[in-house]
Amino acid sequence: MSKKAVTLALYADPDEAGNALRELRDCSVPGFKMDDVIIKSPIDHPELTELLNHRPVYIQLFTLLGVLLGPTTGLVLIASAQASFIYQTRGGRPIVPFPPDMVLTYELFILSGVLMTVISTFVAMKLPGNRSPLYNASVSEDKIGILVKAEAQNIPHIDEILRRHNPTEIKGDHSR
Amino acid sequence: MSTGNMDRRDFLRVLGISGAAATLAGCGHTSIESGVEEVMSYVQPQDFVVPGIGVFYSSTCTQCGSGCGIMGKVREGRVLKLEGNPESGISGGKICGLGQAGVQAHYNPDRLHTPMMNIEGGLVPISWERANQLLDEHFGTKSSLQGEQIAFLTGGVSGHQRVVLENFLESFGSTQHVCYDAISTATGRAASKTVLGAEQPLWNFSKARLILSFGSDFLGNGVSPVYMAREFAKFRKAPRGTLIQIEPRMTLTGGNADRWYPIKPGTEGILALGIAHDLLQHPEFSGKVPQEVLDLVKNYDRDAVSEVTGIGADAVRLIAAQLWNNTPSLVVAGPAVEGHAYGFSNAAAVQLLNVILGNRGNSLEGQSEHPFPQMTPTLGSYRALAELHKKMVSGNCQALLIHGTNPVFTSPTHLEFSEAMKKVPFKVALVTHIDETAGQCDLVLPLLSAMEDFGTHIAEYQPSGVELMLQQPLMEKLYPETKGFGDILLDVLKKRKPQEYAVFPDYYSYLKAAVLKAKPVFHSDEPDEHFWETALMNGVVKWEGKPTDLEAKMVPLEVPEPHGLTTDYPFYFVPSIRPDMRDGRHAYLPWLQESPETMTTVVWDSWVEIHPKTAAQMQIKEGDVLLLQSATGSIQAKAYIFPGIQPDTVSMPLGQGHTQMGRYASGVGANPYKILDPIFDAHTGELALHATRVAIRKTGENQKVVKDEGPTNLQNGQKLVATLSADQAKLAREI
Amino acid sequence: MSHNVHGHPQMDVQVERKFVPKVKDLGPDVNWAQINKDVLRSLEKPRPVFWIIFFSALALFSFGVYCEVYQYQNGMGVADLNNPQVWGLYIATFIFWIGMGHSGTLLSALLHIIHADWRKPIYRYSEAMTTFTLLTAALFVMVHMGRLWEFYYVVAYPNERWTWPNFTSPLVWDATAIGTYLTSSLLFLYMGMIPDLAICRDNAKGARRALYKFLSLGWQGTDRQWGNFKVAYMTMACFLMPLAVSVHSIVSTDFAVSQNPGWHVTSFPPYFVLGALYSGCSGIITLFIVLRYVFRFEAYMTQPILNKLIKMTFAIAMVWTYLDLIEYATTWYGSDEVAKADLLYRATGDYALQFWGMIFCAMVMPFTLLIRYVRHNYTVLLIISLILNVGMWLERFQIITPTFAKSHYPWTWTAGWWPSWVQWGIVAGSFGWFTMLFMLYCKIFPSVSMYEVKEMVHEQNLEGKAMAHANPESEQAPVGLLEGGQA
Amino acid sequence: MSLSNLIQNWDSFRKRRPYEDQYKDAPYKWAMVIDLDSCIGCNACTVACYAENNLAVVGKERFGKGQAMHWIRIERYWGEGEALETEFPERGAQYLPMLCQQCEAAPCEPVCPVGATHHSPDGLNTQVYNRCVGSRYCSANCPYKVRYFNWWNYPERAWPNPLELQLNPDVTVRSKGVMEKCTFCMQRLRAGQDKAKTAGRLLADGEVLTACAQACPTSAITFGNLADKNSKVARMWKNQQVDLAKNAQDKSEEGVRGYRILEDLNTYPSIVYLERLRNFAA
Repeated sequence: MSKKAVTLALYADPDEAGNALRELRDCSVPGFKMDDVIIKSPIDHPELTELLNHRPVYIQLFTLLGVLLGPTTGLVLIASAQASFIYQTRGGRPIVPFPPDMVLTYELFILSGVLMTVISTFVAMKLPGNRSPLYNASVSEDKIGILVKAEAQNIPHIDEILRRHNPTEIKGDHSR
Repeated sequence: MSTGNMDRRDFLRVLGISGAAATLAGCGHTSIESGVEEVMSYVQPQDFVVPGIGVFYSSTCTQCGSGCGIMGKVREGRVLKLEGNPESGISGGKICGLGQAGVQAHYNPDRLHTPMMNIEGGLVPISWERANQLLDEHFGTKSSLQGEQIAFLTGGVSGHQRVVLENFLESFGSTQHVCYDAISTATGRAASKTVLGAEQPLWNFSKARLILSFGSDFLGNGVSPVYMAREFAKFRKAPRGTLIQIEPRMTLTGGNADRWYPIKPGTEGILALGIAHDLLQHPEFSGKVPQEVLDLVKNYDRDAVSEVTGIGADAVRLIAAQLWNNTPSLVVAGPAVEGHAYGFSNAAAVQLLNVILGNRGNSLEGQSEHPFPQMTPTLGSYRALAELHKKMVSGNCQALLIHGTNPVFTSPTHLEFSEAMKKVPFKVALVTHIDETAGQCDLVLPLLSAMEDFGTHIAEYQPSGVELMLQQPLMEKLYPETKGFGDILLDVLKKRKPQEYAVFPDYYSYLKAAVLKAKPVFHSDEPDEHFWETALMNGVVKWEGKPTDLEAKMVPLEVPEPHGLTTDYPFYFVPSIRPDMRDGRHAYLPWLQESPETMTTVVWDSWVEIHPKTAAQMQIKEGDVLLLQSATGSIQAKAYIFPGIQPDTVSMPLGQGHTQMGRYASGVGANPYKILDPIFDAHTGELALHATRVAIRKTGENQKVVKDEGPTNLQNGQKLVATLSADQAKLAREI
Repeated sequence: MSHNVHGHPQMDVQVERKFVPKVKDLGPDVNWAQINKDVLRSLEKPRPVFWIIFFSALALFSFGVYCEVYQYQNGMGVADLNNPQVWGLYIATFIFWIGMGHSGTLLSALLHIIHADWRKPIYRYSEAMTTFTLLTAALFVMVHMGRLWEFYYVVAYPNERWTWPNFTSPLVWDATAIGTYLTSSLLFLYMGMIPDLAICRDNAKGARRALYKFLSLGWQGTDRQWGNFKVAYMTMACFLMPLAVSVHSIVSTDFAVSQNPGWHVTSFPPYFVLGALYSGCSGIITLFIVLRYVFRFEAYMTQPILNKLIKMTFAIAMVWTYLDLIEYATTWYGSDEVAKADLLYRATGDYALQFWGMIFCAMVMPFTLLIRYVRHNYTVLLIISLILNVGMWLERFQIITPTFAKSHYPWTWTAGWWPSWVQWGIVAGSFGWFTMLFMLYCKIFPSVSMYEVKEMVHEQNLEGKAMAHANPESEQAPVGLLEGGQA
Repeated sequence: MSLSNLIQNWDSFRKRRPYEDQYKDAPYKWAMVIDLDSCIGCNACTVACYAENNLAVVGKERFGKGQAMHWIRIERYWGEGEALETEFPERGAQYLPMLCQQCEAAPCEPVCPVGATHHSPDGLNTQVYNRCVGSRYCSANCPYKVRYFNWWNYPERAWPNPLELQLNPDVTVRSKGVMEKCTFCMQRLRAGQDKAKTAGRLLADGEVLTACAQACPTSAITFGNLADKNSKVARMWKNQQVDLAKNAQDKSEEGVRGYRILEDLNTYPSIVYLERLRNFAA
């Protein structure tokens, strides 16, 4: 493998960015794949993300895991705690009563669902993490950044494609 | 130990025994028993002391004169709780709230620790040396006091304390044992004596089918409330007896009545005669009733009686019919009947009903004869205080000893007792805590509490035979400077009459010798030690006796109408006696202050009871501070709306309004004694407690009445206290 | 610098159809950089009134702390609580705060799920409100406890004595539900804030930058991050909806499962949830007006959004009113004499003033929201939103105090029981505590979601373009925006 | 371990109480009968309880605030309805000693967040002071309002020296912030049970009494072991046709006067009251 390099183009107009992406997709730069393109934007642009290859999201699987395991474990723990705490006879109610335990199980169902979602999201988003050196603060303001990773020798070619769609700026880190 | 050259007859007199033959026994005592303090580790405890285990010791309750046998739970050397002593025929293992609070009298934070002396108008602590010196000066061998110059003012005293006390007085040639009781029943006793032949006959609740009570609160604060309550409970079992109560203000007993009638204060005698009038209509009486009596009741037909008493004519008929149909019955009279200018006649008229109904020998019998006349309780009266007062004012009284009574607090304003106290050069109070009277004395001696002292007691009311009740210390004394009542008197006596008393190192040995001396009276042939130990263990020595016959007679009497209400004083004033506070001597016990007075549920206070109708007319709300003005004086208290009171009557509980009785009593409520008018029973000279008339004025202030009940005292449809008609109950089948 | 002027419409639109111009929630063509600038400015330079509010709140809070310390030292007796009146203002105010906490997250989640975009400028502070009201409510659990120092007994933690909390107690359900709700709400708030924290990070300096850097976790807005973010955010919203409903239902079981008259009511859970939404919504209106003024958010907190908020509040108020009246009706029609007596007592007894005060504030006052003048005059609206919440507080007082004053047992009824100054002090302190925390939050974190406002502007523009394309002759007249009054 | 416990004893954990013959095999089930026809309202029980159980005297101000600590109180009613029917209480007052009813299905128990109040095997509703966090939910849910909260640090002022020497060492002195209530003199029961156990027998009827029952001058309070069919208390319950596990009693026999207070709330109290009697012919 030859040396990889990165270039970042900033666009003010999402349509232009879209066009740039389309052209990148259709281009035939050797060794370049759409997987190497990363969009950085101040808001979610589903219409741009569509242009990249399908990037699946697995979070809900973890959520499912959470809502299955959390309440089951919780219910078993609660019921065993009730059974072990020998003086639990209260108000004539059964020692392991269903309605209260269901209430608690329900809350645990939600809590574990939420927690699993959050944890898996952070994992999926690779957060916390470091920003790439080519990060530009304007992508959190109003610009759309297209970050392309490619063989160093292909960078000029890619830069050219990117430049064709009126970027406000193109920055490259060719050191890598 | 030997008798020396002591005269045997003297000795028996000394011990309060007459007619019993005995030889002297040794007066040994252990260091624990005689109160010599020793610090012992619980690692190697004394006999009967098991750390962590409570042991019960028998004793006698001294909170009132009923003489209930009690047991003190003692653990790690301190008394924790009192229970009734099942050995005692009076308490039968039961105890009242007042008795329970005895431990608080003992542990009271306001107990007197040291002797005190009045120096320039204030009491200051002194040493026992100084106190003894003062006692010696006045009562020692060099004393010049003689005869009536010395007086001993007490509340009810019985047993050997009374013997020692009177021997003490006798050594001066004085017989001035003045016994004062602010809620004295002297008038009632006198009337009972006249009509029934006994001051206090035995009430056989078990034989009675119906009790008609004229203002007698026998369950709350009569002669022996715990015993009466026990008997009353049996009375209520199958076949259930009926209680009819007639009184101006509902007492605790009235609250238990099957039928309660409010009556205009002072007209009870008239009602009694009205009932008698109705009863004597029965042909069974023809020719058997003295003409005077018939003449007497002649004018008291139902309508006339109804008009005076406020009790409907139908009610009079009904009561008479009930009495007639439920024989034997029992008619009793209480303070509400006695406390009038003609209280004697009033009470006698009530007692007359017993005679007419033939209750004598059934529900009424005489108490058994008494083997120890010297030890019977002295019963207080107001008259005794009034007579003492005269002597004090005239300067005849040079030395006054006071014990177990608080006349400065309980005497009415018009007696000016405090002023009279100033005329007595030497006043000694023997007390466990400073009260208003002790505060005005020259020397105040700290007594052992009832839980620390020895003593013997004999109750006024002896349900069967006679019980000699023993009081023994339940623990070591709390304060080294305190001394037993008997010991103090004995010490003086030892100096004055060494040949008679020097043989007794202390009151304990005196008491033991005396009780052992009485052994033959109890027909015991046990060894002395065994007899004594058993007596202490049981807390009571019983003398078998039989009820005696009563000599009842129908006495003609005159019962005037009470003096009416005037525009200046438009209300009858009825002081009520709380079962726990009595005349106020127990106000320093926090449990009793916090225990709600049952009828009103008020705590820590005084209040004025007003009927709702009257209150509505006068626009008085609960908590309005009222000024009660009598011809004698005025006091303030909060209004409490109370349905159980005759509408022309206002009532206030006695016992509160202390100014100098420790942290729990001082400054609580007001003292109704201070507005009582100078009205006295014509026959006995007793202060008429219920004869005062008052005016009520709103002060405009309203304060919260601190009480247990909430904004409602009705059940509001909840089944809380359900009531069943007695004829539907199947008590005989119950367990 | 605008990037959405050019370009082509993305949507296929049927040409024949005529579009009526829709009321726009935001003004046309809000500049994205300006959004950043406006919001970031709120972190730096609010109006001076901010400091007045903050320090007044701090003073109130300090007094509350004093009262609590006094109570802690001397015992609960200083609150004048007594045998039947065991709860007093503490539990009443606890429910009040829990209720306040409902609208924020619930509305945010609900509106997010149904893609109601107008939530975007106002959801952030609403969620923050939820978090802080929950923290305030949690304070009352502590304040109320007789032995505060043993509070952890309520938590299920393994210990050598094998003691556990009592899982049958509604208080434990409460603790669990509130714990879950607080955790989830906080995560929801935080999750939604990450892109904005990145913006702050990119613009801040010094210590603040370090803080934002730490909190933004290195967010760079990549497509992968956005993709996961959107899914996760929606998933969480789906959890939070039922959670919020369950929380206040569970709070209502504190009362509904008990024996007391006036509490033993089947309709309590929905009644509580609606009451919570009601007070929460009016709380959001209050804060809307305050924030709009204090942080100069006029461009984002617009009249059309406020109008929607008000409409929703009114609707909720009406449902709540219905549930309240139906509760009375069933009690009245039922045969539980004690409950009936209790109801009568509420309306005619010692607390009649509070009862009718509640009826007036919470049932009658919402009708003023129908008046256009009220909706547009922010001062009046502020006062009315506060009155609604006073009404809701009175409602909670109504639930607690009269029931204790007249329950099953006549002997222990109380007449005219009134809380002591300590209770009032702590209640006042709680308002100080909440306001202080909330103001502090708004000063430190962006209280308007920048990225979502951008999304909104983006979509609004797309829509505008589509409309212009479909209906070229109509002018893009942003109707709603022009009526916006100034606070 | 706990899971196997759960599975093995599942049936017993799912049992709802009270049920018929619940205490058939139990050695003890403490219960009471209070005869309202015998109760004279004298307050002896109240003071006995103060003495036995270290109840704090709270003083006038605090009593006035409703912060009294009487585990047993004598209530005095004038009528059954909402207004006095007669001008005067012609049939006397209605006294009611009210103490913890030791309900079998106690409303206070399930609501305690920490399980400080629970049911003991001998049928007592017990309060664990050092577990209590003071949420007062039990008191809020007690229909009889017989639970008393330590609003203040009562020991500070209730027993000035040397009153503290009276304190019963067998009973905890409660500090501020905990709930307390009638225990049926558990310390006495405990000591008695231990003694009996050492001797290898069960407590005899009447061997241990509560302080109130022991003091009561009219013996209106009968205390005993309901599990023992021959105890006086059990015979009285049977005689009065009161069944522990029923919330509506069979009143078929004439003259039966046993009832339990607020029974319709399904609390299954352990105290039976006997209706007060009045001779209405008088």
